Amino acid sequence: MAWLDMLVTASFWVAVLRIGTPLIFGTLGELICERAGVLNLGIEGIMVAGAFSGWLAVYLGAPLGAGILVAMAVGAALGLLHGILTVPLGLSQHVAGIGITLLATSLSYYFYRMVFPTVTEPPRIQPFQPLDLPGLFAQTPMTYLAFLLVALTAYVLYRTPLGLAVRMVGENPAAVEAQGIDVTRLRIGAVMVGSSLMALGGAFLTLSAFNAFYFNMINGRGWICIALVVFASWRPGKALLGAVLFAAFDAFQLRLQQLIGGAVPYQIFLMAPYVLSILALIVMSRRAGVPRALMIPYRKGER
Amino acid sequence: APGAIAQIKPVEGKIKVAAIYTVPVEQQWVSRIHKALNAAKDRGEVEYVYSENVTNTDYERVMREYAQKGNNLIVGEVFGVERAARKVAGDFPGTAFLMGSSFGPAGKNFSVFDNWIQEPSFLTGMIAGTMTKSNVIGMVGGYPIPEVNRLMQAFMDGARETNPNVKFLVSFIGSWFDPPKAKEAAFAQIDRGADVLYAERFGVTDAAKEKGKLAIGNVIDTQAQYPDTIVASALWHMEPTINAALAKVKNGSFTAEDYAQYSTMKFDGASLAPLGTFEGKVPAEIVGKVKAREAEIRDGLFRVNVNDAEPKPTL
Amino acid sequence: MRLEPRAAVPWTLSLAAPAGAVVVSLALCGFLVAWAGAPVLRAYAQMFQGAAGSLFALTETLARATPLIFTGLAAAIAFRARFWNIGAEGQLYLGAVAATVLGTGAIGGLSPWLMIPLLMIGGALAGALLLMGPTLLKLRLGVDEVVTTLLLNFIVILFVGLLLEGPLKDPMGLGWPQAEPIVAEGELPKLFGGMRLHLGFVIAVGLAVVLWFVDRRTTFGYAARAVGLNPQAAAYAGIGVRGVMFRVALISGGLAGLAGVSEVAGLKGNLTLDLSPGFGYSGIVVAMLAQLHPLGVVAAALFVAGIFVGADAMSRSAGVPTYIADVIVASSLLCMLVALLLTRYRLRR
Amino acid sequence: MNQPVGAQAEVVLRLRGITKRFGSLTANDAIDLDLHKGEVVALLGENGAGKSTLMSILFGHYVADEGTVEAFGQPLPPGDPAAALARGIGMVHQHFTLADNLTVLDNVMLGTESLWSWRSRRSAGRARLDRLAGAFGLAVRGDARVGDLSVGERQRVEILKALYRDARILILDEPTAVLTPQESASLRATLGRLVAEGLSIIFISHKLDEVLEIGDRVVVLRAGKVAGEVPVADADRPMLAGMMVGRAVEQPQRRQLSPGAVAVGLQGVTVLGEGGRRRLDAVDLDIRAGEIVGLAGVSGNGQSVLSDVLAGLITPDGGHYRLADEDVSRAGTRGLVARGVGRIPEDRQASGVIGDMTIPETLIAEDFRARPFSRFGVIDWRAARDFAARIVSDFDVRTERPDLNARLLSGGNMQKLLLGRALARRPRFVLANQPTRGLDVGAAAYVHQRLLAAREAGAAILLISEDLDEVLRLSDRVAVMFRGRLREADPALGPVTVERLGLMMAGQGFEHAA
Ligand SMILES: Nc1ncnc2c1ncn2[C@@H]1O[C@H](COP(=O)(O)OP(=O)(O)OP(=O)(O)O)[C@@H](O)[C@H]1O
Ligand SMILES: Nc1ncnc2c1ncn2[C@@H]1O[C@H](COP(=O)(O)OP(=O)(O)OP(=O)(O)O)[C@@H](O)[C@H]1O
Ligand SMILES: [Mg+2]
Ligand SMILES: [Mg+2]
Repeated sequence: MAWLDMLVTASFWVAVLRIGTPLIFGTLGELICERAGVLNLGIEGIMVAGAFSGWLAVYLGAPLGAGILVAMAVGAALGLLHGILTVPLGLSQHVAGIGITLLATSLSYYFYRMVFPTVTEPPRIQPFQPLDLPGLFAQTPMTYLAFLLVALTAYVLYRTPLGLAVRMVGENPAAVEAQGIDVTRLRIGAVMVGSSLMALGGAFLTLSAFNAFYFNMINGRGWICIALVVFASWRPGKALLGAVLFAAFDAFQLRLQQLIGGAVPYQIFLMAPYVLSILALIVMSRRAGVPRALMIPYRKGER
Repeated sequence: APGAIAQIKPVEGKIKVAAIYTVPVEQQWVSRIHKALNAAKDRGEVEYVYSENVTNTDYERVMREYAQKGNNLIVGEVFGVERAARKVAGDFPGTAFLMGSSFGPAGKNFSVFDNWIQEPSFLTGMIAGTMTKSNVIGMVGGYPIPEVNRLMQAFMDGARETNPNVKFLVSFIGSWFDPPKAKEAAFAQIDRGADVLYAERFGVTDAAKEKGKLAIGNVIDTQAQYPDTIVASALWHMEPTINAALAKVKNGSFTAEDYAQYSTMKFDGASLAPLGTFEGKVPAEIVGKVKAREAEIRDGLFRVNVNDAEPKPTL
Repeated sequence: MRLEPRAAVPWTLSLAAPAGAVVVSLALCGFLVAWAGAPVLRAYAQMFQGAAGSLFALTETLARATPLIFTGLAAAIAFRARFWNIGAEGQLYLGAVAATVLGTGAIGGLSPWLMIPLLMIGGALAGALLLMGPTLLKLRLGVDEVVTTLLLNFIVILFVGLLLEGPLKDPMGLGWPQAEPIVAEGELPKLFGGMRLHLGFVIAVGLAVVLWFVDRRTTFGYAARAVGLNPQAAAYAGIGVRGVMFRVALISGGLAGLAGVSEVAGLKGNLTLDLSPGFGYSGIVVAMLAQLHPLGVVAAALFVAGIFVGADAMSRSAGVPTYIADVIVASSLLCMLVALLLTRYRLRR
Repeated sequence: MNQPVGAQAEVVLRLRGITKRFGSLTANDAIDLDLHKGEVVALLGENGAGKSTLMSILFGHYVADEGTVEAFGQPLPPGDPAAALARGIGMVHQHFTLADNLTVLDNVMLGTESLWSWRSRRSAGRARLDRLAGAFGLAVRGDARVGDLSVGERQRVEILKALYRDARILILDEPTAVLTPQESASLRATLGRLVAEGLSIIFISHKLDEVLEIGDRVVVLRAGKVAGEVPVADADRPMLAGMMVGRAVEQPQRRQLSPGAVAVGLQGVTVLGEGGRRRLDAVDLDIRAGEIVGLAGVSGNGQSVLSDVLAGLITPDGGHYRLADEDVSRAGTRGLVARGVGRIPEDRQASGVIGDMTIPETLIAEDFRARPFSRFGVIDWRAARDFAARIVSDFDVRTERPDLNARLLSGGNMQKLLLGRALARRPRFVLANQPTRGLDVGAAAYVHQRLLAAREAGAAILLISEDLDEVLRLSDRVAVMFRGRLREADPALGPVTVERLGLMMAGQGFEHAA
């Protein structure tokens, strides 16, 4: 079977990891926010802003590493905004998130047009290059970073006092306050960190997967990450699995199109990752993992 | 409507031109219109304003707003709003409309154009056919719309002419704006043996470059950025179309017409990009053949077949 | 600094706060406008002109608000019962597909009095049917509906693309992925000659009033609210939580489907892949801005549409990049959220 | 304990002039309070008197509008729980502040290590937890998920949280409201040990016997003010009740009645749980008209399941549930309500009121589909408001406005609301599950009075309660549940006493059952 052969080639799995990298960043970021009890629908826009700002910094002469830091800082700033709106002010996390997505996206485009009023094709930078390693390891440094961050996040969440506090504040903020930890700061901090990871996911697309910033280039990846967090039952390890699985579906459909392309409309292939994700969700999800206090605002001194 | 013009009259001084694009001006297709209008503006012939990324839901309103403001010529692309656009033109008889459209001209003031660059696409196909060693050519597109299909089909015809054994891979990524995804699709085709890629979308050339394969450009020439990758490109030039329309607006003779011919090689609306860095790398024999075909096309002796059907993979 | 609930909301404040939100937002965006070199105050005057300065502008605002009212109601009704339907976008498209299937000549010879209701019912059913999947998955297997409805949006858009390149493709469309136009009898009549505003707006507002009545005055509305506010207590009191959820989902999906019918039969005339620039998602914003109140949805939709249409026109008049419109909408939205909060709470210390 | 602590003992906590306003309401009005080393101060007051508010200010959850708090001679910064914890103040909140999905150890260790430390010293933490648990008789497994624990065990975790941090001052806000008598007794023993270690304790409770047993001094709050202060040695129940309520509280008396026909009958009712476990095991029970049957049992032995069956939430897997002669096993909640069953749920916040609905809205939840509340699916809000006004006045619900959101009512008033909802229809059968949990003496007496009145009006009543005094005082007959089975305490075998019930609850008399 040709398609089985395909699944065992190294280049397929290289592609899977590459396609999965932005999803890993985004899913991890969203997971951290949600673990702290804050749904962040700003993810799509934060990824745009990360893609744009990181790329712009490099375009203006900063080294690639600095581009990453700029993207993270922009992500953290947007996270701060989302955090202020949803944590101390306790505004609807849905609207604030969608508002942030709209704001971050349109601001990125506006800035882009102000900085490049007359270009007729997207300016380019020199992006990260894949390392010259054999097999699966021919990836850019950012993919390694993504995997590192999964391990780091898992470690922090499950092995450190800070992680315990984050998990607890997503379960019962009153319990956190009763133990002398400031709920507002903790949640805002988690949202900022999570948002900066989302921005990294966006920056991967402009600094690593591609070399230019393009309108609409996030193309729904942020929303996928939201779904992946649920799929992962809010666990970092499973988030990695989910992102890789989704990427594998995607890489697979791109190759399947070549294999049996003519007979089947291409939309069927493009649907595959979404359909399979829903099926996977049905098979493995119970709502068990959902943080109890997710989407429930906590205002100190109110009941 | 205060600023609106009652009927088409000769324009004194600068022509006021407004353009409405449904995508950002970086998009290859729209960038050619934008470039031609900017050139006219730089020559001092026109005042040029534009709105980009206008959704089709808003398109009609934007047309009306520009018409009401007294613009002489409105340029754009109405593939998603054909009927509404013609109605707007009917409501503003004094404004000239020049719109990218699949359909014909309408009324007294609604002219159309389209990127009929299948001719150079055919020629790039001829080159691609000889440059492939694996006899597999990959093509990555956004959506299989006629504007895309037509060029891909011509390209395939051209390739088959120089290499009857060539096979094609085709993918559509379901988006106009996802270079990383286009790149992945191209990688997938390279994995399947493609060594020449038809770069309908941004991102494909990057995959070719990264893997040391070749690419064929479309609409714009990006060889400067990819000197070792882009062999040839089929270019579209909007200047002949725009200039013809501007001249008619200027002297008041603008009517409903089809400007398609101005996008052909004969009118310099389309061209094969110079081989540039690949000068000498493409076999001289084939260069000769391409030159000959090009001359035949210009002289009207050879007609590239127009086929709007969705291209299918042949491997 | 702390927030403290207000005992009563002075009416001056409930007027001043939204106005203040718009002013603050415009002031913030003023920096961006000035950066582009446009005179800020003139630009904002043009913005007002563009949103409501003429019959044309006003009808455009109302026309753009129409689908937002439908999707806003769809979200509001579902969210009230704590059913997180994020799939209005997909339901909108499927509603439009139903209208296209029924309204492009398959059924002929009906008067508009029959044809229009037929399309509406068909579209509503299609939207409702689409939401059944996630609803049943949630009720039977406990599968999170946020994810299923969200992912279905992507699937539906691809499915529509498939239809538009296949069975629904307009043979006269020169190969473009678009459907045949809705027959004349199925078109929603325009409300003013030469303007795009159509009957869909009246229907949307009418439905908002009906839903408001349902919500406040009917046993079903009561049950749905009870289920949303405390499912456990509702169940204890004898309200069938699943049944209520199921019916709420039907209505929500139906409303989103109607948005598709309204756009296709009222505004665009035929189904294309870009029928909706995210109306399904904006509907969520509209609903939450309205605090899930059906009449509030109308106001919120008008607000969002007015800001967008006005700012969009301003970008052209003032020569500011087009993207300013979305920036102003987003910042107004966030400011408005904060302002509404400050009508309910006061800041202390 | 109960030894008056000399005035010479060090003052560890000094509250001066604490005033706290919520909008127009003054919850605490210039309150002064001292706590000495090794002293147990019992804080008493009606529901809503301001006890929890005062403690929340002391601990830093709320910021007082006026007044100061001093701990160990140093002023305490307002609104800063971390500072209070650092000074050795531990608080056990009225509503548990635990995360159900995490383990006991997680809940206890949270916040005890620097947030920036790179690893959590869990084995040291576990050892310390085990040591404390052993020393104070608070047995609980560190790795257990809190959600799997019984209420009593959670209470222990809350206390361990404070002890783990070396609390010198312990505040317990109604720690025994949800405990069984046995659990309460063991808690009191633990507190004794703590005081012996030199801790000072503020103890809030509505159970006056408890207060008299463990308090050294009683401080009574009324409407936000200190209404009085007495050494326990000088206090007795009626006196404390009078100080709290401002008038004498009369305990309603049960009159002798001759019961009528069997109104409710359970025959062999069985409910299966996961893995075929019998959550209810062939329960037989008859209740006659005009009779109150009390049901006691350690929580987790099936009272809740039985209550769910009787309320129509669960259809039994076997056996019959009859009202008069009709089998209503499958009637469902709505069917039971229609047949005249009045139900008072165990957890009034979760299954009783719909907190964000107004009082009239919450009150019609059971019969909004019927006249007079609706016709043809349209609700008549005037009828609902009239009904609510009647309930509010008949059942003495204290509320600022009749259209307040139910959430804003105090627990006692919420309970009266639910009582009104259940009794207004003059039900044949009343299912009252923990009807006075957390209520002050006045409110509890009122609930008792209404239940007795329903009995006299001929209703059959099942009273499920963990308060054995209540059970004995109100019931004509008493039954006990143990591991899903139900046994009546046979009066022929001698008087039914708390001790006898306690033994039955521990399983005595259930051995040879099928
Ligand atoms: N967060 C709050 N917002 C508004 N009002 C509050 C708040 N907390 C308490 N109150 C008010 O403070 C008063 C006192 O409440 P508190 O909880 O202190 O009573 P309590 O004495 O603890 O009652 P109980 O015995 O029932 O626990 C209440 O009447 C209530 O109106
Ligand atoms: N958010 C709030 N705003 C205003 N008043 C409140 C609020 N929450 C509670 N209250 C008031 O607090 C008082 C007591 O509330 P509380 O919840 O302490 O009652 P409770 O009797 O202690 O409940 P329980 O018996 O379940 O412990 C009531 O008078 C109520 O009106
Ligand atoms: Mg209290
Ligand atoms: Mg209480």
